[in-house]
Amino acid sequence: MTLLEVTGLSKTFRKGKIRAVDGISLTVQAGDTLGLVGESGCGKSTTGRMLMRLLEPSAGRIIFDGKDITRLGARQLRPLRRDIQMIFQDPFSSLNPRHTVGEIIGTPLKILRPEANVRKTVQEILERVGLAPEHAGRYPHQFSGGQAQRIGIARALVVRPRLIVADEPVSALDVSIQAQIINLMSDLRRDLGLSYIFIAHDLAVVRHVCQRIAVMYLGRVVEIGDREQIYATPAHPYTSALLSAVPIPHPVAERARKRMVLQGDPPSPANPPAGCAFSPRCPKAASRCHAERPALTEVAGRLVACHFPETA
Amino acid sequence: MSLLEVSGLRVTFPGDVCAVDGLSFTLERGKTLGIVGESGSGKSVTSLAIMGLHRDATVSGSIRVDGIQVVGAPQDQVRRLRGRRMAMIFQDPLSSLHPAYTVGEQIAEAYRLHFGASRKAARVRAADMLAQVGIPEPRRRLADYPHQFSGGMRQRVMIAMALACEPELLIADEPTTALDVTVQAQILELIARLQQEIGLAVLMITHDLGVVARIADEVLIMYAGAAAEQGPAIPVFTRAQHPYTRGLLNCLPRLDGDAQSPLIPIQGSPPSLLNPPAGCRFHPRCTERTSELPCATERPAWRIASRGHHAACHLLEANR
Amino acid sequence: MAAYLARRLVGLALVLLVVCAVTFAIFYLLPSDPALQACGKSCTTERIDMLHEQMGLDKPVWQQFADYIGGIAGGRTIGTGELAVRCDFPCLGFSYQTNRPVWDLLLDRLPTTVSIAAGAAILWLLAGLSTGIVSALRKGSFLDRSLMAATLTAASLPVFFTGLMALYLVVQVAEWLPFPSYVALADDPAGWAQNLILPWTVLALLYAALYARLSRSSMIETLAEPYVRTARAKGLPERTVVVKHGLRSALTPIVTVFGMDVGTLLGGAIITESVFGLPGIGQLTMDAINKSDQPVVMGVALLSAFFITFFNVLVDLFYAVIDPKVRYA
Amino acid sequence: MIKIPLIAAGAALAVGLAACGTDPAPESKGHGGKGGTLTVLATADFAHLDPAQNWTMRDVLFGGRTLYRTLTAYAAAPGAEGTKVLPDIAAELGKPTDGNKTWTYKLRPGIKFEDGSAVTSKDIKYGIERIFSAELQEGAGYLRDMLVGGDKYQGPYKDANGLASIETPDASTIVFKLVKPTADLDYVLALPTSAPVPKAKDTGVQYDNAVFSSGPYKIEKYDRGKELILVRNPHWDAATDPIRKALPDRIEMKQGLSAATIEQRLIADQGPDQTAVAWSGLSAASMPRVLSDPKVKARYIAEPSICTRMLAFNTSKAPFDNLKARQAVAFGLSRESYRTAHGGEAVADFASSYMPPSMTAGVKNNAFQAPPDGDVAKAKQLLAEAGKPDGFEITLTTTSSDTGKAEAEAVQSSLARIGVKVKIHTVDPSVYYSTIGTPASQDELVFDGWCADWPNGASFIPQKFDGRNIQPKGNQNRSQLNDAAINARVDEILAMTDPIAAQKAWGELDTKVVALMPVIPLVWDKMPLLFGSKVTGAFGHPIWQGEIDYAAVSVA
Amino acid sequence: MTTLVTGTAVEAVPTTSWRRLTARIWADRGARVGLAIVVLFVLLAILAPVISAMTGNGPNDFHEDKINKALGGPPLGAFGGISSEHWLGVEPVNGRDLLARILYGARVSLLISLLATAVSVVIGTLLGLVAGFFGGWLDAAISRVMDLVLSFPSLIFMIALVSVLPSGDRMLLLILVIGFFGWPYIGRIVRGQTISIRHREFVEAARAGGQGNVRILLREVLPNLLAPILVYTALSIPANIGTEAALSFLGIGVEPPTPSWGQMLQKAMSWYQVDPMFFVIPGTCLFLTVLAFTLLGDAMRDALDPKGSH
Repeated sequence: MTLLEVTGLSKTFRKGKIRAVDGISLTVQAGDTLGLVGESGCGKSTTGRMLMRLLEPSAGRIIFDGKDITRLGARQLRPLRRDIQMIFQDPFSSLNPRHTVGEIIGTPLKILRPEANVRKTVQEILERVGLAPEHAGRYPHQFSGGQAQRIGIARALVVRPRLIVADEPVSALDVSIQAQIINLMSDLRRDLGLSYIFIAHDLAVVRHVCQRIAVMYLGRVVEIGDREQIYATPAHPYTSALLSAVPIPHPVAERARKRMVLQGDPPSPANPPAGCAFSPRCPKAASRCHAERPALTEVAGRLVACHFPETA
Repeated sequence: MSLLEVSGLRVTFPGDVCAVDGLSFTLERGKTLGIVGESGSGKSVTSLAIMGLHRDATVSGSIRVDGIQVVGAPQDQVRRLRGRRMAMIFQDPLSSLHPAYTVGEQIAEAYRLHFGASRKAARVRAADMLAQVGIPEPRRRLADYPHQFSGGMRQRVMIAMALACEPELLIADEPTTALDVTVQAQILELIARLQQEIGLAVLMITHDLGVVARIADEVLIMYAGAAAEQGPAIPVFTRAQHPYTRGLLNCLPRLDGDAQSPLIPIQGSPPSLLNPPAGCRFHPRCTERTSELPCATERPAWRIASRGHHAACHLLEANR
Repeated sequence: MAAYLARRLVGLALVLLVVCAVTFAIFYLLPSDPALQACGKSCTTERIDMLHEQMGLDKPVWQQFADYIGGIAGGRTIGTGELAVRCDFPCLGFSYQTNRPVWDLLLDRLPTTVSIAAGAAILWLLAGLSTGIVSALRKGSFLDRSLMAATLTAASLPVFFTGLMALYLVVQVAEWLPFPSYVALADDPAGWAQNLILPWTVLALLYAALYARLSRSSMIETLAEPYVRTARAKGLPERTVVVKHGLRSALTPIVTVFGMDVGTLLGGAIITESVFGLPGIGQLTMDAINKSDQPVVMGVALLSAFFITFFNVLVDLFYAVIDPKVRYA
Repeated sequence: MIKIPLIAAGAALAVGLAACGTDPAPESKGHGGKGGTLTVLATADFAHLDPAQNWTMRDVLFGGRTLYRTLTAYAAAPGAEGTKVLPDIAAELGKPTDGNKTWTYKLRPGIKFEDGSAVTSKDIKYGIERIFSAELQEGAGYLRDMLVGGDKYQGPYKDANGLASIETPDASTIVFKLVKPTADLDYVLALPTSAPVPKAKDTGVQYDNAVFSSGPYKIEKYDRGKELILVRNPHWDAATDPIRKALPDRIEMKQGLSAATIEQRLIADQGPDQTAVAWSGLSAASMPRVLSDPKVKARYIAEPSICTRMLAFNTSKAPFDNLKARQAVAFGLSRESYRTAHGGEAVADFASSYMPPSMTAGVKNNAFQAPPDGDVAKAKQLLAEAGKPDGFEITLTTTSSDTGKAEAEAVQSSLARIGVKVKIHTVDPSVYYSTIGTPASQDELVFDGWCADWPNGASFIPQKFDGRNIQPKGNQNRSQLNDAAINARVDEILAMTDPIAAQKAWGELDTKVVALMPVIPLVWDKMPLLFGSKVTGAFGHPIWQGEIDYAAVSVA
Repeated sequence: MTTLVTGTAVEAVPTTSWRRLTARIWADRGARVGLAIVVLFVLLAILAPVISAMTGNGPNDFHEDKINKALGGPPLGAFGGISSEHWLGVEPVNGRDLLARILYGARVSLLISLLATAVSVVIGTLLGLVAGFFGGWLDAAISRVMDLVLSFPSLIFMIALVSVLPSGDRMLLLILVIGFFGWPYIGRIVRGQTISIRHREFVEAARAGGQGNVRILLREVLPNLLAPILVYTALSIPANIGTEAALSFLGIGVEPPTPSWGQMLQKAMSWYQVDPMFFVIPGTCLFLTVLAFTLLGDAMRDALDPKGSH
């Protein structure tokens, strides 16, 4: 069943001068986890916020569960908020320091699920994310980073959403904590039948969480497909470069890898290159790439936006 | 004589926070030592101690750079080492560069100071350095200000600045953490290339085991202000002796592992340095500790696992 | 840069226009009729009407206002008939009290106020900055704590209290200095300084204390910046680190506040002038307000607002010079 | 008259008092000869020097003694002698004919302007015509009402034909045609409005800045608000001037000094300040330092002035429509507290009638006799008689100046003793007179004051107590007393042609008005002045405010 | 007077609970001294009628036997007439008891400055919040107004306004006028803080949790601004005490015979040579109060902003 369908979604800032997200299309099936990967400024967080309707899309359509939610007003959004929730990057910044954990988790519950027994539900959900019920009376600063992120997860889960947009949920955490949260999220998905849109810059993390991966570059999706395909046989040169740039924590294997180091920096959305946005950095770029923007087409079982995709 | 010899280093901040407690290691000329640790493990504190840049903290023990003692030496003596014989680059190149001076000025400054070079010579040197770190149109860009560079380019400027006086030791404190992965790869490559060209010794401080695996000859794993394991990169990664090192390697999501199987996390959180656990500082989170061993009471000493490969763990003693 | 400057100057003009309008509005509400005052004892209705016409008060407010603005821009003729008076650019009208052009009155008083403000500003900058920097560098030391206690005390002393105290102790009891009276710098430089030393000191004491506190915290903040650490890492001598890398950035908030303070002071150091009886803009203001001399009050308000906004623009330009981000924006 | 002087408190709340006019007035010892520079230390600029506009007491004296001569002028002498009006430009006092409706003056020969041209009757006529123009309305306006056709005439700028009721049959004769008979024209012409102004030198409102001298000095430099420098007018001939001695060669007035500075400098008496005089009266706060040091006290004069300070009841409404209530308050009030707040005994004497002795030929009229601290018992009894044994609540208008507030507090505090609650209403000095001059909104009690324009009841009683002069705006009869008997008597006295008889009659009328108690006489002002040790011949002139007479002062 | 407050941008430091905050403030010796002085003056102000009844001297009672009328009214006796009856001496000219006037004056000075602060804090917080939170044209408009008010020569306008407006209730007028010219300072601080908080993730989280704008402003944003607002409030009270005193000093304070410290100083100015105690006493009270509030404010700021001076 298609839970979420996005077509031609765009977001421009400064009166259209900056195209942060430029016409992307995605679908998420019920129970699916979609990884949205890319470097900073590629538009992945903006996309996540548009799906949450925290940002107004400039163009395109978002259909959730068969209903067009692109232009819902504040009041109509309420029922939607119950279905789609969000987990944020910085566990401390996302928890209001002036509220207790109980208030933080209880507030959306009171608003979105007024029928629930707040106290009991909050305690249950705290236990579910691995915290103690008595933690409800404490303030965020009394928790470690990993615990705080668990509170953030509890807040998202308490209204029983069907889809969770997780924006870099582990990148602010210490290495030894990341795995705890990744495992927790995996467990919850399995137990509660959730769908995720998992936004991350770290390909290694995404690989552990998501079944489908979308790689973004400068506001567009350049490759989207199943995990195995993307990681084993990346078709877009940018996907390959990304993969090769992530070091493997094994000296022998790492030093033996054939590496593809990209030149230059990711371009600015205020001043995008002509043709394929990746062309100035692309080792395979031909003259066509500088002139013509490639469309997202199916290559070897996944969609790729490249004139010369790798077809291994 | 090693280029850098650190022994029994202890750094204490006001309020009795002991950020580094009895750390010893050496770094040979032309080699790379990777110091790995999570936030609060004391790795950055160590690097600042080597540079003699702590102002509020009490530093004790011994740090010798090419035989010259840094700890307790007169400020002026340490200052002459800084920039000239050892240089440092930082995590956030934007805030580490002065926003109001051109990069040319900032690169030339140290060169003029340490070599007594003329303004003009220093300018030429600065342009050379920019070219060397791969910044296009170096002459023109000398007059630019830091905010006019991209993140990766800024870090290159930092490196140019650090290397302008041909130091023997480069301390890189999380030089790629603030950068995108593709840019990180460029910077790591640049550092590796420059190291080869000048015979530089690099002290790479990072939380990323992958980065260390890529460029380090030696690895030092730090946990809560103390060394957990140290040795040449290959044995440390492939035959990790300390439960913390093993835990780190196991909990890391990686591109080459099994995507289906769950990660094995280290339980709990890193301890507070204000009130660190007694005995082995890792013992509250250690899954391998046993009640027979004095994990909770006694600080483990260095034990040799193999040639040059040490770990500070009671288990090692027991297994012997 | 030029466009930026132009935009700022237009903004300045707009602010002055609003200040003008508000002052006008305030005095339009004034219960007293300036014509009634000018009319004298044996005043009849016809005479009042005549005076109204002569003073332009019979016109609707908006037209009076427009005339006024027009006068500033290009001068105007006030009054009608044979006795009409030409008021040249920048025409701020004539004082009801003395019939002199307001602009002349302002120019007359300005040297006094500028003397007070400039002397005090130099004093407080020197004292405040050096205290603040020394304190920041010796943060937490006994010296720092004593200096900060002293500045806290000085910052809590109102000028009229310290002023009276100084007059009483220095002039009355000790007789070290004569009672201040303004002497023009050109006439007698030594006398000028001798007469102003007390007002300078009293005014500077308060500001120096505030600036010491400000520069201390600003300096401490800058010295904690990563780029200062970078400068140290380069092996630069501490003096270079503090002055070239630290102070330069630490000055920014100080310059902001300095611009505001000097601008405000040039509009009349009202309290200081009234304590020491110095005939500056502030005294002129008080006199004019007490005598409902509307054109003079308008003139003073405009002049003060001009100084405040002008110095704001100066500060912004200064930023453009020292901060490349602004310069290249 | 009264510009700023009385209640309105400019920077220089001046004012002197009225001691018994028969006492020999204090005077600085010795006489310097001709020469030297006299310095005058002033807080502010003149309101006006232009004779058409000059109507502020001290300014009137200064202008008339230095820069211009008038048809008549007061003798340069202290005490009662100084209240005598003498011919100045005129060779002798006016000759009234036609039942005092036509007055003829012959001019003294040899009087010249600063450029050497002769002063003619036309110049005097022109000077008087100027006061009819709309632009120059601030000066004494008596002639506007007295001269025939004055109600129509628009001044020389609009009507070049001039005013027909001033005739100049020849260059040395001037004739005034009046609407009503008057005995006081010699006094009226002693006001600056009769100073000659040559038409060629008239610059309208700007004449203020460049008065063309007919007096012993001329303007060398006038930087308004900063300084005025007067030097000798070479064309002035002492032989033609029986009044002005004009001893200093140069008079420098420094303006814009603070009162504190002036007082400090004069007390210190150093260097050039030894030849300086104060323009403004001493502030109360300086009194202790002056009076407690004999050396300083020797350089201090406090000359009675022609000014009376009063507290006016609003007789048009309750409770002060009741005579007993007025008398109760008059006796309940501590004039002692009031005077202390006003500056103490050094600056004011208790007033025992409305007109000060200088207006009644030096004889003090003891019409009002209440103890300085009041008579609480008598006041309470009067209150009971008024049917208000428990007192009442009223509002008092005062200026928002320091002294104004202190005075009001003194009234408030002393009336509280008899159960009269006073609410203080402060008004900005600039709008004080327009506020209390509007009967419709007048409070029950207002501070009032009067300085006569000439030493004769005609310049006091009609303005203050004639009920027919009550105006809806700009009212001077602040008590709003409208008593038919008083009004009728005013007309009778004004019609008298014998000045001596008239003066006596005014004095008697003063006593009658006191019996009605529309206004409490508070104090007669004295002007406390300090001068340097090398200033000689300084005395306070009894007309105007007791300011130092610049016709006689000299420096040693 | 304004410089005291500018430049004290206090970060909203979230990781501190109120209890820990008060503990940290209490640990500062300066803060304890400041608090003691503030409490003392507030108590004295409240107890003014009681103390005045105890000494038997009302604030408006004349004691003409205590002054030398022959010399124009300086107090009799040394140190401004300090005696067992008049602990702080008497006022020249009318001999009113200085202690009683100081106490009643404390009421006026404290009340005006506290309420004026309240006025500017309320207006400033409200407009700053709205400007910072909604941004766009609303922000632009409010920010321009703030710039404008700040470019006004405030002292001149305060004097002009108070002297021009009908003198109904001077106290209310002073409160409103001082309050009005103070709000942009806090408005700017609140606006800046709101902008930084608006971009914090917990605001997005609240919106994702279904909260509306008003609720987010009041429940999520405002509580995080309390710390800087409090610090600003504490630091602007002394500034307003100074302003009130300055206005009274320039002669446009409350109506007589109501005493205020600034008014006493104004009267004292002409008497300073003869009766220095008359200015020393109210001046010292003013100084102590300003100092006390500054100490408190400083301690609060330091407690909230660890990178400050500690």
